[in-house]
Amino acid sequence: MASFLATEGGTLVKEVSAVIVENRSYLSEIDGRIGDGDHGANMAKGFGRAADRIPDDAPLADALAILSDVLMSEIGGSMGPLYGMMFSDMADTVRGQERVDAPGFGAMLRAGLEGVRGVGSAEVGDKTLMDTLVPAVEAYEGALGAGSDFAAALEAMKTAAEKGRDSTIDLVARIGRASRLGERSRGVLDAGATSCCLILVALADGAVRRLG
Amino acid sequence: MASFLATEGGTLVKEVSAVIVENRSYLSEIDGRIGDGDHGANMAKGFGRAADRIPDDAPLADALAILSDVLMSEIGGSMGPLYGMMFSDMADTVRGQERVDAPGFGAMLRAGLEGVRGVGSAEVGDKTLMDTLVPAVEAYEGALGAGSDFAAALEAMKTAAEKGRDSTIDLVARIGRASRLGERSRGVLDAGATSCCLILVALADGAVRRLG
Amino acid sequence: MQRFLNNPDDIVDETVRGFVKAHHNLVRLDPNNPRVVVSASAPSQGRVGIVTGGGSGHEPAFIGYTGRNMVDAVAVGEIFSSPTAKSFLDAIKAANGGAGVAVLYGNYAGDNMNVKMAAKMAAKEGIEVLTVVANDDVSSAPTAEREKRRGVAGEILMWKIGGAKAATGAALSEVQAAAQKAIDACRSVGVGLAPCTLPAVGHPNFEIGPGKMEIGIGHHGEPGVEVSDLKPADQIADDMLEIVLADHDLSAGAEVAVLVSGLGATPVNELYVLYDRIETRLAKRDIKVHRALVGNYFTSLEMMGATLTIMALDDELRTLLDTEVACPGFGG
Amino acid sequence: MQRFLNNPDDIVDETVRGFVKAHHNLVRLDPNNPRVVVSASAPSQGRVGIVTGGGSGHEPAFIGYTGRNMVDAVAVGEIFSSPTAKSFLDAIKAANGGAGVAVLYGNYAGDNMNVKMAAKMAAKEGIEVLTVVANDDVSSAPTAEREKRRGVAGEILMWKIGGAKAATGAALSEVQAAAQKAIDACRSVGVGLAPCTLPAVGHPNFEIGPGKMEIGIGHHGEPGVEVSDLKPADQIADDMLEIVLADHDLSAGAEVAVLVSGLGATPVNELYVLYDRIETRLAKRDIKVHRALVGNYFTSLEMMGATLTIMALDDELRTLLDTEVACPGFGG
Ligand SMILES: Nc1ncnc2c1ncn2[C@@H]1O[C@H](COP(=O)(O)OP(=O)(O)O)[C@@H](O)[C@H]1O
Ligand SMILES: Nc1ncnc2c1ncn2[C@@H]1O[C@H](COP(=O)(O)OP(=O)(O)O)[C@@H](O)[C@H]1O
Ligand SMILES: [Mg+2]
Ligand SMILES: [Mg+2]
Ligand SMILES: [Mg+2]
Ligand SMILES: [Mg+2]
Repeated sequence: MASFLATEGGTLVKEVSAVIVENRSYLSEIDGRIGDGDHGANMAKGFGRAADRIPDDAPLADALAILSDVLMSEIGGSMGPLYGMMFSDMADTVRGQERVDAPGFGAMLRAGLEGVRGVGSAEVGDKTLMDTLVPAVEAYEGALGAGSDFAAALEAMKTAAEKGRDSTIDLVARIGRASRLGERSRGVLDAGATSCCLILVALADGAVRRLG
Repeated sequence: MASFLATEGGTLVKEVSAVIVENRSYLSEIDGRIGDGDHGANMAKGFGRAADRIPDDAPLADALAILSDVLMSEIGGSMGPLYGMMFSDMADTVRGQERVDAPGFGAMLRAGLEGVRGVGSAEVGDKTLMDTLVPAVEAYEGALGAGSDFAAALEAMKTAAEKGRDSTIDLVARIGRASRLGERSRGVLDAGATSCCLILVALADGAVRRLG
Repeated sequence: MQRFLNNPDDIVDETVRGFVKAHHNLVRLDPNNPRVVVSASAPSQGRVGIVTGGGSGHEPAFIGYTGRNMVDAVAVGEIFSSPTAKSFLDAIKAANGGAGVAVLYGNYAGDNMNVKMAAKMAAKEGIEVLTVVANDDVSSAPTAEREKRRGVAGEILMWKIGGAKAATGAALSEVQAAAQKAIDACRSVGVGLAPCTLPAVGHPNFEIGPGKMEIGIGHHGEPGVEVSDLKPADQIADDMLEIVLADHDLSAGAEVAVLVSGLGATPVNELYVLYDRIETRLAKRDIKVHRALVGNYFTSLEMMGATLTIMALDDELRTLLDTEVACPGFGG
Repeated sequence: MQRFLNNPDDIVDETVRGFVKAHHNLVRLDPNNPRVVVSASAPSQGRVGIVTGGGSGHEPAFIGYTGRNMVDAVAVGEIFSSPTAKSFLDAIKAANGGAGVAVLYGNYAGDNMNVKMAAKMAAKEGIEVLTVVANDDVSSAPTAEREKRRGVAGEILMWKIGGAKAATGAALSEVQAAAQKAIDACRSVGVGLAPCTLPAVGHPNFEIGPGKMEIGIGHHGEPGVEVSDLKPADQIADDMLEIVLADHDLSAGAEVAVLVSGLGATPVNELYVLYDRIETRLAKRDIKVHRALVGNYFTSLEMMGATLTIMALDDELRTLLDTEVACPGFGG
């Protein structure tokens, strides 16, 4: 069964970070339309700082824990608790494993999802990052259950994440800053749903490249 | 000898006021280049307010005194004292006269000039309204002394006023707000010299139209 | 972007450092956390500690309200972002004089989550924490959903009351009750005339067209209830007053505190123009202004615009409002 | 023009009216002149009166410094224009407690003329008047022509010292001497990043290109000594400090007061960024900051930029600076 080495986690998380840093302006711009415009700057600051501190050969659990720690204890905002809990709960599930296989990756995703839910209590349809995360995790689990291999399940997750992200365009925000806008929040992407999609896609692409 | 009725003073001063009010934006714009941009607004406010209060049949002395009073006691700035004294000293020379003739008009101009000088102590070349006022008054007196009639002397005054105003373009300010600019004050008209020219030209044109 | 900036990533640290230097007679930095500003008078043994915190870019809020009889410790976030849970926790610890800590903060997703986490951690360390969440911004949700509303400039009055109540030696639950009463007595509305630019972003984070204004705007530029043509100042003042009074239960003879805060770039004299009209209109309704605050009290970087907060007073609130304070935001 | 305005011609009257309403505990309007703001504590029988005045648009200056142990009466001019001689005279009368009046004002053509006329009229009415003309703006003339320099934010410190000296019961000549000493001890410089728009004009009254800054700018946008590329905040702070210190005679061990004032639209946190650097550099030269004021103390409508004032202190100035005051500009 395909899997990747946990010690590839350092470079994998750094790839995710690089994608966030590259999309700094884009994320702030999206947040600016119905939020306060800080999403890109904060995400890039946190992910960039974490990348500087993660050793290349760090096990995935450590890399995720460092990222979580920077977000929670240095960035704050909404993303500190939300992504902070997501990555720390993800880290817990892969800690001590030498290789990450398809079920292991699935458990990690599920734990991340439950972590976010525990802090933010948002659900699909609220126009938050949950609109990306929930269908993505469900698609991954569904594909795996239907017999897909690791790579195919990751592909299914990516597709669902992108669809989930795009679904936020038509939604009216029911949670967070934009929820006070009512109808005016319709018609634009949600910033967190967008960054969450970037994270999941980068994770999937990085994992696929490392499969062996 | 040509002269005009002192009771034409009300409409005459109102014509002057109208010219200032019309040039409100222009005067502020000039002042904005090397000053603080308030010249047009303040002049228009003062002259406009005075015009509202001057009866059409007010004798010239009263009309000038009202204008002076508004400038001094309601407008302030630099123009309150400078034009305030100018118009009040002008008013004093024509008070009680039934008609204003060429020498009378000359005495009025001279008094106005000395009034400004007494308050502001500026001289020709300092890049102030004195660069308009001094040559204009001297040209009027010179023309009259050389045998010109009232209308011709007024024409000479106008020409000298315009030349004086334009002379300020090449000057470096030595007095007032712009004097701190040194060389940077060269190349632009002086706001006070410009408003003074508008006043003198309007006075001359109005007087000529009333000659009889 | 015409601004005084070094590396935008450093601006919050530099701000806090400069602030603490300038006001060292009133405040100090938490030695363990450069994102926590502590009153020189904190902690007061046996007294309830007052904590707040929020994103930066609103100066003098939040840090400026640290001081004697006001806030004991402030957690500082990135520009427009909630402080970390760790900073809230450190602020709680710094403010704790053994009688518990009241965290009085604004209703934003990040702050809610971070305060909740900090309160849990504080409980583990044996510090009793109660919270009050400011939700004075009328335009951010209908009356029926008041708990969804944002906290805006009314927070200042909530801190003032909470700090004054703590100064009386009241118990934690009493301080919480007074602060809750204070914010329940507040209604606010914001009007935006021009957007602000986050240093790290470099261009305005939303738009208000020339000749337009945004009614009900949030402190971070969150769009409001309506975009309309820019009206004369008196008309805007009337509209703002109408919005807050419609949501308020004030009868003739009521006494209020009024806070007119600039959002950063509006000339101070224009705030007085608004206030002139507001007081006149209140007087017409026989509502008496006991205390007025007019100035840049709670800003949004260099946004153009203003907020109006009306706080209904009873005897307790009046007395607490009048308690003497010393903090940089009220002029030190 | 995104501003809170009714008829631009009325803005000064509305401002003063709103100001007096908001701060009725500290100030009142002269019953004879709606352009004269008088301290609630003035006149003090047997005490020297302190008067100032100037154009509007600099709020909280000038009116905001009316109060106890500060300025007794302020003459209010149109936006950026000197008050009338009549208003200065009425302010002098309102401040007169029988021991003479010190008029402490800034070096502008209009103010010079109007104060001179007012002083003459006051003398006729038997009121002794002495004047001090602030000229703290280093960039507005070379050292050799100091008497030509503009007065800027240093005026606030001059009023503070003059007011405190008068509060000691000192004679008029002593008050004048202390105020003169105060302004002689001040050096200021302004940096402009974006222009301001006079309400009655409707468009910016000068230009600063994007990415540029104007060093040595005046409080009304009067161009300064140099236009340069916009530099990082620390570099600007260094340059400003260099300009004022080069004109100052400060040796190691000196004590100073520092005033960093925003010009209206610069976010308050950026003023602290500047201050952080300034205090650090002063410390390097072993110059100690006894008191720091950071905020929008003397503005120019919604200009972007800041001024730096450094005042050298001796024992007398330090003591007078520390005298307690109550005025809206210092937080009421
Ligand atoms: N309770 C929540 N659960 C999940 N995601 C949330 C929640 N609240 C907000 N978000 C997400 O946070 C994003 C905004 O993040 P960010 O801009 O960093 O924080 P803030 O709104 O505090 O400025 C939103 O786009 C949304 O996706
Ligand atoms: N001492 C003086 N004597 C004569 N004119 C003067 C003097 N000082 C200034 N001025 C004139 O005043 C004009 C500026 O007027 P204004 O803009 O109304 O006042 P301010 O400079 O106070 O804003 C200048 O353009 C100049 O012509
Ligand atoms: Mg955001
Ligand atoms: Mg001018
Ligand atoms: Mg935010
Ligand atoms: Mg002027």
